Amino acid sequence: MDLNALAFWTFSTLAVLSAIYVVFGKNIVYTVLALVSTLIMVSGLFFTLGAELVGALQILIYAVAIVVFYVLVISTVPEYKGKTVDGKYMLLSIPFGFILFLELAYVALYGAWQSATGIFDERVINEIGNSKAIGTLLFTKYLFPFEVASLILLVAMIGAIIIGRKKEDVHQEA
Amino acid sequence: MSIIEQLVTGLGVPNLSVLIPEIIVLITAFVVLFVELFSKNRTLITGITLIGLFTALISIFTISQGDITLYGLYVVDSFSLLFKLFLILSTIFIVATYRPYFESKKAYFGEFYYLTLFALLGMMIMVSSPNLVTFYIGLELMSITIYVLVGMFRPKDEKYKDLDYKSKEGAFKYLIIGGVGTAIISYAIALLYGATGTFDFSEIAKIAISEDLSVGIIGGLILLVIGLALKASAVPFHHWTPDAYEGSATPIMNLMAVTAKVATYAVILRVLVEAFPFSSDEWGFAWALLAAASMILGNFVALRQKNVKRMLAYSSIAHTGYITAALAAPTGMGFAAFIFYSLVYIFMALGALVFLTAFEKHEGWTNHLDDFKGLSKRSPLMALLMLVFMFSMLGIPPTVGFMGKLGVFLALIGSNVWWLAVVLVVMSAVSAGYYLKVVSYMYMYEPEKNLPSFKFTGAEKAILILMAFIVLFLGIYPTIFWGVSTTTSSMLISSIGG
Amino acid sequence: MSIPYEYYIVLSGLLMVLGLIGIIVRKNIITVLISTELMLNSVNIAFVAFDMKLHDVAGQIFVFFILTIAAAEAAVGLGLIVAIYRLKKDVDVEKLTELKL
Amino acid sequence: MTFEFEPASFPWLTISILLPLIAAAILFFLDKKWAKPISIVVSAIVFAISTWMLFAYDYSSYKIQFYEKYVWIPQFGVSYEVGVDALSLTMYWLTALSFLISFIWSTNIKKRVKEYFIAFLVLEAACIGVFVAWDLVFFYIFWEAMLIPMFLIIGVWGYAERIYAATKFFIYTFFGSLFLLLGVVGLYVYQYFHYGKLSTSYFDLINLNLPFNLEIIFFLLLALGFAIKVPMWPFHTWLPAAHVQAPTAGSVILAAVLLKMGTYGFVRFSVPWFPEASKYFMPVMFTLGVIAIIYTAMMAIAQTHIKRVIAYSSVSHMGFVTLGTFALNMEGMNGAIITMISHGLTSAALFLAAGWIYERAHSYEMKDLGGMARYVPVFATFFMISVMASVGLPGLSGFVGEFLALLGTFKQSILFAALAGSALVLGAAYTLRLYHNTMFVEDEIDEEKKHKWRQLKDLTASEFLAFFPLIVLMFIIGIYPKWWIDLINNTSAAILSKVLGG
Amino acid sequence: MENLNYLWIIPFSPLIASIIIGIFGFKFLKEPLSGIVAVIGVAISAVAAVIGFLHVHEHGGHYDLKLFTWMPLGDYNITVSLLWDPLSALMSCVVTVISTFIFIFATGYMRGEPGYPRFFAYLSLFVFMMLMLTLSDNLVQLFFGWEGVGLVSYLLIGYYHNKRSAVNAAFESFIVNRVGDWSFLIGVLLAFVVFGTLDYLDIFAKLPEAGYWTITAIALLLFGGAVGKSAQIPLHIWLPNAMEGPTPVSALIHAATMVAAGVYMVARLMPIFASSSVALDTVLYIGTASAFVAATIGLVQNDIKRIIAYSTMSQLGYMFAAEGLGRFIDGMFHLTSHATFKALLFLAAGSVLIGVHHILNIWKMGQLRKYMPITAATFLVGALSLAGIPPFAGFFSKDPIIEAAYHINWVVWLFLWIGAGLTAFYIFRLYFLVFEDGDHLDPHIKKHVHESPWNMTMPLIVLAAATTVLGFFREFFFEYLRPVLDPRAMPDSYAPEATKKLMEEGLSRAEHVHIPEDAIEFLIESLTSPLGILTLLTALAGIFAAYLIYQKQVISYKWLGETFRPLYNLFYNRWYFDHFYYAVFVRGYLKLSKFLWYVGDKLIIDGIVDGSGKLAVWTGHKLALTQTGRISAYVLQMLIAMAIFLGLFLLIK
Repeated sequence: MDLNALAFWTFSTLAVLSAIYVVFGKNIVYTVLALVSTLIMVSGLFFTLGAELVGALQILIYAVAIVVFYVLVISTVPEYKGKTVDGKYMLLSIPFGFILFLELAYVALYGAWQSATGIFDERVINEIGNSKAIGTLLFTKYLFPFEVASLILLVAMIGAIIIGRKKEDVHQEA
Repeated sequence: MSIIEQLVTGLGVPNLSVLIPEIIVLITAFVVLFVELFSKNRTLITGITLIGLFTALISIFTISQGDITLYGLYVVDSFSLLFKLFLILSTIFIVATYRPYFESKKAYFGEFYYLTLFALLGMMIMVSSPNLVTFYIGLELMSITIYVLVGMFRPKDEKYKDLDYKSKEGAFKYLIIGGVGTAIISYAIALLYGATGTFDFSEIAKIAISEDLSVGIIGGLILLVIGLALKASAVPFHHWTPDAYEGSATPIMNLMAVTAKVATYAVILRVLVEAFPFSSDEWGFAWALLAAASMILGNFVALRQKNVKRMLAYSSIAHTGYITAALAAPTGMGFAAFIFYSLVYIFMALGALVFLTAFEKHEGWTNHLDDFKGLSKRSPLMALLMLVFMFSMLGIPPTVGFMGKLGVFLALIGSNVWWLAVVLVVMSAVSAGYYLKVVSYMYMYEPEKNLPSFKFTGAEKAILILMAFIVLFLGIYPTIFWGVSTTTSSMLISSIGG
Repeated sequence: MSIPYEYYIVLSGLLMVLGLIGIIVRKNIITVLISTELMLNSVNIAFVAFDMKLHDVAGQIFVFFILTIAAAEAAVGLGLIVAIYRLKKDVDVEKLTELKL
Repeated sequence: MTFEFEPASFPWLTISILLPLIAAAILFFLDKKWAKPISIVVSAIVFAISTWMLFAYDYSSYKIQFYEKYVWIPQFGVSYEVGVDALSLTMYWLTALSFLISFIWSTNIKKRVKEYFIAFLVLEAACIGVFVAWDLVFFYIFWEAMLIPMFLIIGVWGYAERIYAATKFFIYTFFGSLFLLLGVVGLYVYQYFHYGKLSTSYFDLINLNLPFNLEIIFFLLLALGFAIKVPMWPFHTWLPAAHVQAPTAGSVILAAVLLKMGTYGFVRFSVPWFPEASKYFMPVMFTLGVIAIIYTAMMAIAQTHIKRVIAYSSVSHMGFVTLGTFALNMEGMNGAIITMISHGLTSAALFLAAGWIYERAHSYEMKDLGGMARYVPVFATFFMISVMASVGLPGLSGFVGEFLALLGTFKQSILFAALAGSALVLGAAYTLRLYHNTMFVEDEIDEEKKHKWRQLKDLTASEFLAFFPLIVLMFIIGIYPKWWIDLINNTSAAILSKVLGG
Repeated sequence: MENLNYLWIIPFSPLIASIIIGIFGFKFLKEPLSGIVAVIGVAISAVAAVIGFLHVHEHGGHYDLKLFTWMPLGDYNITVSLLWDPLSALMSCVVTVISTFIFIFATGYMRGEPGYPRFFAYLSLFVFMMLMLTLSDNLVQLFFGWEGVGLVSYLLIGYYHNKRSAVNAAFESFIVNRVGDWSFLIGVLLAFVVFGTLDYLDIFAKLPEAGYWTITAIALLLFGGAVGKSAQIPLHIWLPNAMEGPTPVSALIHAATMVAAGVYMVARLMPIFASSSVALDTVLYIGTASAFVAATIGLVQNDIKRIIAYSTMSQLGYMFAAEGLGRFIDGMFHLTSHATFKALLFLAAGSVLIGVHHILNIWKMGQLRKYMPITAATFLVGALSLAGIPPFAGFFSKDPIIEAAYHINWVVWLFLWIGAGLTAFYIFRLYFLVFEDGDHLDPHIKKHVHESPWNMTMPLIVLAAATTVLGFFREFFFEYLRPVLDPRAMPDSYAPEATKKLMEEGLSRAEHVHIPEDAIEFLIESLTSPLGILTLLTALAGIFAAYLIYQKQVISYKWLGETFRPLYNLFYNRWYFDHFYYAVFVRGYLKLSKFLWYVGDKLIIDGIVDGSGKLAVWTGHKLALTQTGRISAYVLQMLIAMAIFLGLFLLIK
């Protein structure tokens, strides 16, 4: 078993375990931490795969920025008292989830995935580096979606502000 | 020359002339955003928005030559222009009803205007996508904006506190289920990407050929269909629809149920036809199942609703069924029927919902059926218009609803999908149960509640009269619309593999 | 490479399903929202794995967009949660059932 | 089958469809006092046109006359296509007459007068359209459009359970119509695939050589739509409900015109389009027809509500039309058409009578009535003549059609004709019972009522004006049916040409 | 043949009178002008009929006047036309002449009635209808008249429509008649299908083409109509109840003319009936049974008009029996004489009723001869005629039937013979109770009883005179009717050779019977032959028995009633026909209808219809349960749907 495989199994096992805690865990703060753990494990997988930029972003945006949001919200919302998991929904969701997983796994394993049709083979990546390749493409071909994505963030920001703000701010006619 | 340079030089400059409508909408949105920051003049904001939309509307006619631009990520063709035209048009009508409604509920926010414009922009991007990335990003811009729009309905008055809460609940449900949908669509895109190595529709089309469809493509296609069904609120992925619709402010429901929905229909057609033209057996059957389920559930559940708003939400689910049923017949006729029905759906749904918007302004109006009692006496013109919309949604000639269903019938029977046609027939008959209820409450009961006398703004009246006129006119003379739909559908087909 | 890329896809599917199950079984709406993050995130693995297999970077760019959207959704969702909490003083998913039938 | 056309020198038919619509639109903006005069004038003009056409129609050969055709939706090959043959013409004329009479009769509508007349005018246009349209989509549009005003007429101006009745009427007939649409679309598609022709014209769709199994399917689809409209047993239950609840003029139109649409459909479409299937289903249709005749006669006699009796009697009479139509011979077809006309007259008259009684006595229940005859002799006489025409007394219109229909049936099946003949007895039983319990046995009513009856005014001028033409026509048809038979003979032959020829 | 076109006056003169009275009667003519118009109308018709009658007598042959085509039926045209031949001429004369007198009587009888013009409008209309029936040359016009007289009969029975009993009787008469008409109409249809024509003469010509059983079927179906119209068993129950109508109506419609229409029809279609022995037998047995049953019922009735009504039914039975025996001319002769004396009896009864203010029960009358001598005398003439006492018409027309029956079928004879005795008994029972001793009259009424005015007595006298002399025209009748009712004397234009052969075969049953046609000869023969004496003695015995029981009261009728209690009950309850019919066809039908309405229409059919509506709403409620409001449930459903959906498509692949 080479290092790569070891990394995969480690990261993936940990990711799944933390994900399971995210789904079933009791303590909400730990849940968020488990999410962070999952995200970090996933980013570890990215690194294993050689996608350093995405891996880094994953940790930066996700594991830090977004999780901070959550922590903030959790801190404003007093600790949740009820049961964390609803048993009667587990009854159906787990078997069917399992079936769906089997189906997805079947698709994943038997899908005739294309390989090596792109231009960024190892030689190219080695030459210019993953980050540069992504950056170039992102700011040329995918510039338009990127701009739209910024719009999305703008909208989300405005939305979060409007929805989250206190009542008194409803403005009057000038 | 490095690879990067090779990449960049091949791209060229974007052809901005075909993007004028989008640019105008975007600029208007930002103008409103900034004006809203400094001025609270509501007339000004409404005015700017409407002027911007009108300009965008007119600018569509300036585009005589379509193009694929933005490095192949954006397509402007007759299909997208047609839908953009109607999306902008319907947005104009919806925006025109914002102010009186929100003022009456004391929930006015300038943000509604530019968020609506952002949503519109998302839809416009969506219908112009030749590529899964554009499609995805447009869809998400629209979705996320609408989550916000639904959730930001916050009447100042204490007596509307439940509306406030309901809007939050609706928005949250929509957000979660929409998020699931987004995840499913992302996953589908991932699978398709893995199976074809590209995001472009035309490239995917070359690989996704029916005879040897790989498991990966099937999985991706079906997940994509599921995701789209979720966004278009087809049963069994419809659950957010009634709740989000009911929770949102009625003009926002209008935006969701009419504009966003039609944009979703358009994108469904575009994705499936352009990306999977040769696997229509699969998605045709998938949509047949979804359509049947939508018709059945939508109509049956609508039958028990007492709240007209919620009834219309279920009715919109049923209409998703009627419209997507045309996809079960993946032929030129089916697509034409799909386009036609999508377009005319705008008018009847808009009419019915603007009607609700106009009435909901009044104190004590709860959209309950009882409020409709004796409406024909208290407001004869409005009742008559609503009657037209109801019969149109029911599909009775000489309203355009009939023409829509006729097209679907033709398509289905032409493709030998008799069973779905029969389901459609039976469910149409079932739907009579609730549409007629509205009419009979308006016309056949005496007024029960003493609501204050109704006042309507000129815009509301004008919109309703216009919509009713269009519904009747197209019902009697659908020729032009059919012509447009048929041409568009044939152009859509001809672009396959091109 | 000893680990086939398919394994990554399977892993992504597993995380996806876990996220789904999370949405279903969780009673706290914050964790429901967290589960959607999990779902969205799982797709990233697939994209990156496919990218590596295809020798392309478009998938990784897509991951950017997914990240953006996840962030946006989280922002809006958390805003909603705060608003709901303010109105209801509760974050139990069972209390979130005024709109039904 | 090839058709000959005689284009209209002037668009009379278009005008008769548009005139009521225009009048309705104008009325919308006028004061309600104009409603009745305008409606009467408009319907009188339409009636005049139709009567003129009745005489101008050249019945010496089978030609579609007063024919107009304009392209409408070229994408589907739909066109605006109107014209008449004798069947259309008589139905059109009957429609025009019924509406004129309804308008003249509707004097004491108090509620929403303007809307009432608007609804009727729209209904008139739709009904005329159904009978003169030759393009299937066009036909279907009228066929369905007619539901809207009728729904409102029953629902708004009806009696206590009007909403239930109106909804039931609407959904039931709508349900059937959709299957009709399915059938029509199916035929259209078949035509497209096998002949490469995009057309919804009657004249194209009639020439499809369908395989037998498809004929059966399409026949059934269309028949469901028509059977509900007729209504045939067992699809009849909407009719009593609708009739009982509808206002008088609504009942008149319902009975005189709307019911004819179903039978018109059978005659116009089912028989010539599906000759083999018609033959195949003849026993079934006969059975249903005979059940309709006998069973609904029994239903009618079990009723105490006078309108319900008349409603059931309509179903019973429609049984004769069914028999005549599916006898698939000239006598039967002529009989079916004449019965349609005659039933239009008699049922209209009977409903007018019922309405008249209600307006005076404020009840439709037999137990509240009785003993009026002495005080209102003219009405009693008219009512009696209508009753007698309804029970098929020779010399009045009812007999002609029933005789021919029975003769046609007899040629196909003695048993069914013999059973159908029982209507002679059963029909007389319930109709006379109706008459007796409303008009006779004065001794059994109390003084108070007698006093009330004594105050009764006989038919007023407008009521007389509405009633009298019906009575005269009953006599005209009954005494000199030759004219009518000559009129429709070639049309019947044309309708049957495929059945008899093939 | 010279021009007989004036014949159209015969039916249309009463029609015009009827229309005039109908339109102007209430406002302008009123009483008595309406009556006068009616009398004039029918009198003109009578004069024309008699002229035409004499014309036929002189020239013979038949004359077919086609008025207009009623309806084209493929190659055949149903026409409205007048067929003037001896048979129709005779019937027209009977109808119009007797009508004239009854009309005159009615102007007196109906005095002061509120619906006076209406009455005469109906009555004139009746004459028109009856003449349409009589003069028709085809089955459809016959049916028109047939139904038309039924309608007028219905209207007139229900003339006193304020009375429930009258209305019910009218209803009953119409319905029962319609049962007959049902059969008749089917017969007409069958005839058309078989022969392709409905004109009598064409049918007669084509008769040999049809098979025996076809002809039998046609004959029987048509006879079904006659059974209804002529009140024969089993469709007889309406006739006694029809007496609810005014007495002139009973005289005209329910005694003299309309009820005889069945007899006329059978004679009219003699070639059809004669071609089938089964049909003739049926006619014979039904006639005989009716004759006997009606006579027995007549024995014990107490209503003056009902007794005469049963006697009418009984006499019609004799006529049918005569026709069934193959002696059609006898039947028609009896029809004529019966029309005369039965009209007389009814009118006399009407006169009595006017005198006693409409008391119908014979047990409440008595000694009326003192007050109403003319009425009593004329009634006596009628009664004697009915009983078959020479020299009155009834003797010459009824006794030959009984004698002929003896030669052809002794069972029939037995019943007819007993019937004759019973007839004599019950009519004299009536006579004695009403006019002679048996003083039960209410003293209040007694004060006012007086003879009727001239316009009522005059018809009585004329009819009595006619009754007295008519019998002696027996031979004239035979000679007159022979060309249409005797195949051997028929002209070829009436029935071709082959048809004649068929008829002769059928009529062979009567060939060996020789009864003198000359009245005097017949009188002598019947007074000398044992059979004739037996018949006559029977009648006399009946009269004598009535005298003993009801005049002298030597034998107590109460004792008789007690002794023969079951028989009495049977007769008194009209052999339970009415009970049976009421139970089965009236109440049973009504109950079944109501049951069907509740179960069939409301429960099952409407249950399915409304049930599907309710089911839809129920489904809606159930399906709405999926919308629980909780996100978990929504996503769970989506998860399940996804799993199934994806699985489905992966499996398909």
